[in-house]
Amino acid sequence: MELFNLGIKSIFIDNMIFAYFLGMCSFLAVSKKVSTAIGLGAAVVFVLGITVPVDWLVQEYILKEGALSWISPQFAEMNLEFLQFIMFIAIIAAMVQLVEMIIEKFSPALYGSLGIFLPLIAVNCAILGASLFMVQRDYTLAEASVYGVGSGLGWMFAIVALAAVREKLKYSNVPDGLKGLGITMIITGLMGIAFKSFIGIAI
Amino acid sequence: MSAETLEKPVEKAVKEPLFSKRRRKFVTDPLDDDNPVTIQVLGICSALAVTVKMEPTLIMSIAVVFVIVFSNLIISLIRNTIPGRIRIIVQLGVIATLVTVVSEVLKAYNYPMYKVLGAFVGLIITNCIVMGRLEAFAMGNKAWDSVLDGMGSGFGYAWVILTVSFFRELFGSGTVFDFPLFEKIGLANFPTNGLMVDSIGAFMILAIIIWVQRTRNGYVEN
Amino acid sequence: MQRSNTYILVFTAIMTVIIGGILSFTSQFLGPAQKKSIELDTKTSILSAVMQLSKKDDVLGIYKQRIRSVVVDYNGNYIEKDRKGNPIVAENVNILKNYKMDPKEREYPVYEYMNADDTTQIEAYILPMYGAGLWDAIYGYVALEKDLNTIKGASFGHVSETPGLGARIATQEIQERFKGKTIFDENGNLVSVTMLKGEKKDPSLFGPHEIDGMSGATLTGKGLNAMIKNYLGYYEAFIKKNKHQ
Amino acid sequence: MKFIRNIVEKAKVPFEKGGKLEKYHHLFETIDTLLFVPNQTTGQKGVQVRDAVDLKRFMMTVIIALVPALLFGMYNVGYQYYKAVGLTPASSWDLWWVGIQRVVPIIIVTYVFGLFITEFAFTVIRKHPINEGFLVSGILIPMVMPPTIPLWQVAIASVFAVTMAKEAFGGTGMNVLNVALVARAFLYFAYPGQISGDQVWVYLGNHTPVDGFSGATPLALAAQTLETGQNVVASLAAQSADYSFANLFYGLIPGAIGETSVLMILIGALILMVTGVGSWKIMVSVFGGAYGMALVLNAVGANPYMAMPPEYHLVIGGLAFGAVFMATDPVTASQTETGKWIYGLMIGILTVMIRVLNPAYPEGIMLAILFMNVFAPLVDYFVVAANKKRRLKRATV
Amino acid sequence: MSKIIKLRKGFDINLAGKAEHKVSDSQHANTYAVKPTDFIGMQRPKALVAVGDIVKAGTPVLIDKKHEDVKYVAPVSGEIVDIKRGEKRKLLEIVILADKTMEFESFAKYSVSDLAKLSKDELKEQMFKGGVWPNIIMRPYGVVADANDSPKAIFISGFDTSPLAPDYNVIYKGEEQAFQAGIQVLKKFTEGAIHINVNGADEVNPIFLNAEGVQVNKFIGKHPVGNVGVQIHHIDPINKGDVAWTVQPAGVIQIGKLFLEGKFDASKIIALTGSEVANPQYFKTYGGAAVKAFTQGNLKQEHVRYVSGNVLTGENIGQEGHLGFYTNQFTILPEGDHFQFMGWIAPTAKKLSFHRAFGLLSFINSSNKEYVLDTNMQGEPRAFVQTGAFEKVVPMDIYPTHLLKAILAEDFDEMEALGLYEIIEEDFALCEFIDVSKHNVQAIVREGLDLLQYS
Repeated sequence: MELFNLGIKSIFIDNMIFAYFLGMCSFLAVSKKVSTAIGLGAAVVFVLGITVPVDWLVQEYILKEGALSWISPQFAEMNLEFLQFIMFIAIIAAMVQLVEMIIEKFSPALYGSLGIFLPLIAVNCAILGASLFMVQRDYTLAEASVYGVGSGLGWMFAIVALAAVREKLKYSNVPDGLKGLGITMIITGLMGIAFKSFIGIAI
Repeated sequence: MSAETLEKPVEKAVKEPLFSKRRRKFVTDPLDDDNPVTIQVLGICSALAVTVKMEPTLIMSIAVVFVIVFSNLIISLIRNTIPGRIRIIVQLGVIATLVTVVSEVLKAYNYPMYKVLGAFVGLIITNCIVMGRLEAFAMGNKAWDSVLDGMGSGFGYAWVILTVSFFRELFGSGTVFDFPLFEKIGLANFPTNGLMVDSIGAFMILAIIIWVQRTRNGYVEN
Repeated sequence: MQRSNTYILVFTAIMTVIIGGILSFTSQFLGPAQKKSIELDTKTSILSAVMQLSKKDDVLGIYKQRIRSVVVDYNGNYIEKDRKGNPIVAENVNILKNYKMDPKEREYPVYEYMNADDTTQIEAYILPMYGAGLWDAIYGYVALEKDLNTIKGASFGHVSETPGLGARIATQEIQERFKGKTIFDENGNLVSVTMLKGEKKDPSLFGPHEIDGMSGATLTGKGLNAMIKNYLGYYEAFIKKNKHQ
Repeated sequence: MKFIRNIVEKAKVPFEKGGKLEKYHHLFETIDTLLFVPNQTTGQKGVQVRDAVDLKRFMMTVIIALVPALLFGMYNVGYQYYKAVGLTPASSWDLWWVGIQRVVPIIIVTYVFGLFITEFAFTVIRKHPINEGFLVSGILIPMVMPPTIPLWQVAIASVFAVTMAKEAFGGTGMNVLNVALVARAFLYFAYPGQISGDQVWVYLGNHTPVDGFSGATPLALAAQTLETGQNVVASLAAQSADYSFANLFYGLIPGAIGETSVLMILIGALILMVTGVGSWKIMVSVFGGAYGMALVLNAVGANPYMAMPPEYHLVIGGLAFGAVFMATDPVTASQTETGKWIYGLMIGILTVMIRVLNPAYPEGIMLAILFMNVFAPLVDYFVVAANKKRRLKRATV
Repeated sequence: MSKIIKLRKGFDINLAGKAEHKVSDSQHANTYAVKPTDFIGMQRPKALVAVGDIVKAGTPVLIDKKHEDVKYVAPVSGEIVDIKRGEKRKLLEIVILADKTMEFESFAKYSVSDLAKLSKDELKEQMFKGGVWPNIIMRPYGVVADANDSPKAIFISGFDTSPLAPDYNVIYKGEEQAFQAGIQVLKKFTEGAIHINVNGADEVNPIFLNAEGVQVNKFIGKHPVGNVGVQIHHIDPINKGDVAWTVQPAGVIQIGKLFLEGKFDASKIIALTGSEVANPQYFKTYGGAAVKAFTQGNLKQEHVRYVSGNVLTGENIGQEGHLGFYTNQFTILPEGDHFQFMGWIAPTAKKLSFHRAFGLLSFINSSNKEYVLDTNMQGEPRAFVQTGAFEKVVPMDIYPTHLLKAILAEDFDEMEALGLYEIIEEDFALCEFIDVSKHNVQAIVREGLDLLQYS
């Protein structure tokens, strides 16, 4: 139940986009078509679902103060937390590479349309953000896994909805200065208002 | 984006002044016409979340300027030795190192601010502006040019988020740098706007800045 | 430029060494400053439950002079060693870690605030707390007067309560409202204190266990109530033991 | 008629191309076309006769449908006022008078700030004709406001909603979210003190209420049962005789100006359905979704609010108003017929879910509709994608 | 006999001025015109004659330089008196002053039994030369068919549901033989069936009833059920890459006559309709006739619009204009260039509306009520507001609004995927009529078709 709650929370309430502004670059850039948005969203879910637990393991057994005591008690004093950023980003980059290879193998069509965006996932702040939040909030491994997938789903949810709205907006007469990024920011803000309906829901 | 297709290193016969017109443009362009946030749509990720108040925003801006300038410098210096295949990871490594340094310094000398910014300092790593400048500029330009370019982008980023945070703090909390402005001018009961302290306010303010700036410059996105 | 694999490996190795070197140097170099900074932060928040601190104050000095920290267990007994037999330092007890354990097994730090003139006399007890607000965790310290009934002061913090609404728990204005409230009723039962719904701002309207609410932040208020009530409950054995001394 | 026409023609001159006031051409045109349907005729090729309906008449129909609820709302403001301050009105006219004094300024402020200032400014700058959309939004915004709302907030909300939710998207017909709801949501989050329901929604003027007055809305009372553990129906009955089911339906209860009377709203719904201006599918599915979700919660029954009889959900709060007037907004609703069923059902379900399961918000309909506004394009996307798939499949068979 | 297909969506516009079942042979037009603009998709029209030339009925006068084989011929014999051009010298009309007695170009004649022996190429040759080929319209795009295609089927709508449409029992009376000959010719062009779609609510017209070698389908419903595009959608829809042909019964008859009689027979019966006609009835004349003769002394008032075709898809041709090639209907409407004081809100039962918005009380009238509608726009153009009404008048599995928006955004994939291949202007004519935002929907459809066809 706790985990379920955390899942719901990470999808709707602590939504990566609307609550933390994370992953905005690709959110804005790859939200013109629903089909690509779904593809990218799925890739993000996948990468998040893997990296957050992996980062958890790394944090727990390598980086944390005293984490290395499993090797030998001598290492108990070691605190490698200063390597956190670089380790996390390396893991993310590796995972993105992996996803890239998987997609290329199984869905060349999706690879074709996502190709240039996949490397973007490496610098998608949502991925690194989720890992850092996971550390900050002291999740357990199970929680970290749920949180990773949940954040990814929340991000996907947001980008797919945004893409559908933007497809509809193709026919709108948006003021010149707002075209593209500007109107997308406004939509995102308004969507944030709508997403607020979930704040506080506890099942 | 590969380094080859981007700005070509300018060949110079005569020694160019340190702040030649061409170089000044590196700094001034990103401030307005080619602003990384409002025109290029980069780096909004980690920045908006910290713009509730001006103080953390200022710290954040300084951190980003530091990281962008030095990573530009370092990458530019070693650009000819980086193997193409691992250049992304090398860039990330450099950025992550610099960000770690920033984070450690902050932790040591301003712990309360370190707590406020939390994970967002770390997220500078994935700030697209930094990566973007490395790929687009530092990989193909000389060190001093890269430093100037980094400063331009950094300041361009800084003024935008500082503006956002100014409005958010003013209307959301009624203060400027925690100075209770409204209270001092006799509007103690000025009702603060809850949306401004929420992420929604940030989107709206940024959208308005974009709207105004692009309308003024006549920039239209396709 | 196509480079050989060897080159790449060597390059990577050199990079790793350099980066690792820089990072460990930074970490080593800044380590003491960081420790101090964290210590200062913790101690500041503990002290702020009982006094107003300004940036100029020598927090560490005051802390050293006035605070005597102990750790008690659920039954109110002092403990000096944890289950592994290591000595416990109150300031290092991780409240969040403890929060996830069974209340009966937790370690509860108590910060005894001593009289300025006579540092053997306890003036107040500062109790750390932790709980859930609307969005995320809230935490803080509640200071009880020597009688262990009247609240001397409180300081709260939060991770991400709604700014302007729930986030107000971190403000002086709200924290002031706790002063002077009592946690036991006439019959000596622990009733804790309750933040009400809605905001009226007229102090005369509230009973000895009631605190004016925060408009629009009922849920954070509820979380706050629950946190205080729970923790006073965990400390109840300790409080009862020391109450009539 | 001819006489008036001549005056208009004369006044028109400076607004025409090259005239002094050319910039304000669209402003003038607005007034002109309100007075006269223009003499423009159909084109050379194609349809030679046109349907008699235009957007103005279309929108007017919505306004007409709103009138019963609005009038009742004014009456109710007065009724609640007299009840709260403990005075006896001399006649029912007194009730109206209080209501008019309170409600009309809100409407005026909405129009002045939303239409005359914001909309006109955009018309002049962007040189597009003024759209009729605001005629409706201008009435809807006041109707979803509590009678206690400060006028300056109405003004800010109108400007915000028109600018950010409508003009930024290019004007009427282009917006993604319902403008009136954005106005209310804006206030809800920007100035939660006044609108979130913590405070009493009964207009009191300068008076203090009588002893024992609570003024809590039925919705707030229902939410309170989560703490008190009382049965909702009993708790409502205990509060006031006015909170019987029948009375909740008639609507002499505290609440936002236009949303209390389900009866009046249903009259409006009838107008919208008969005229075909509002989609009956959406209305039916919102009510259905809410009722169904309430039944499900009944079955769970973990707390008194969950156990509240489903029909109560339909008569308390703004559900009826939202379902009939907000969810059916053709621009922001789902645009495919299949999509409308999904859209409506989801609104109903979400509304009850937010009400019962989300203690942060007593009212769910507003956010549920906004949420589905955001997702309507996605629902449509999939409905249309199914159509495309059918076509493609047919081709390959 | 196949099953009856019933369609629920649609809207019948019931106008005053139906043609009386009486065919007059008394009025004759002086001039006749061949108008390149009738033939949608004609890219580079070229006149083959000059002013002063004498032509016979069946003499080629016009070609499309893109398809030079297909001749467009004179409907009557006489002298070319005018070649009208518009902007950029765009060819508009080739006007022929008719002889008193008609002379025909002669073509090869065949008996019904000989016809079956002719090869496809021989048939094609004669149809090209004899000016009857333009009767064949292809789907998609709704342009004159390309003879190189082999259509998957040929569709003929046996009834017309547009406002004030002529009764096929009147205008095709006694043409059984020519019709059958035409069918036989067309049969050679397709592997598939020839579908004749008739009104299931009515007695089947004898010329269709007795036709051989065809598939008869019955349809019941409101307009646009008589549109061949709607019928195709329900019988054998057009997918990407498919080609189907459609021919009006009149075209089939004309083709038949070319082979049976060896001449281009442009004679047709047209319905003169509309509220402003004193005596609406049928006239016997030839294609492209000047309309003046039929209206002289036959109008209730002078401030009227002359529409070649019906009120949904027709063309405003003016008093001096000529009828179109395909049309068998001529409608006179009152002009609507007047201001209506408070017209957008005043209640009325006189105006017709598909909607029942405030004040539009027409829905309380009996369904037999005949309306007098003028050409006023009844409002100003506005942004598209989706009311869900378009969906109610397009009896096909197509999302009209989405399709129209795809066209406006010039999104080719979307247009294709949403079914633009299945429609032409007339199928969306009702959308244009009911549109509250007063858009020119049919023009948008054509724009989309052009985009798909030419780019």
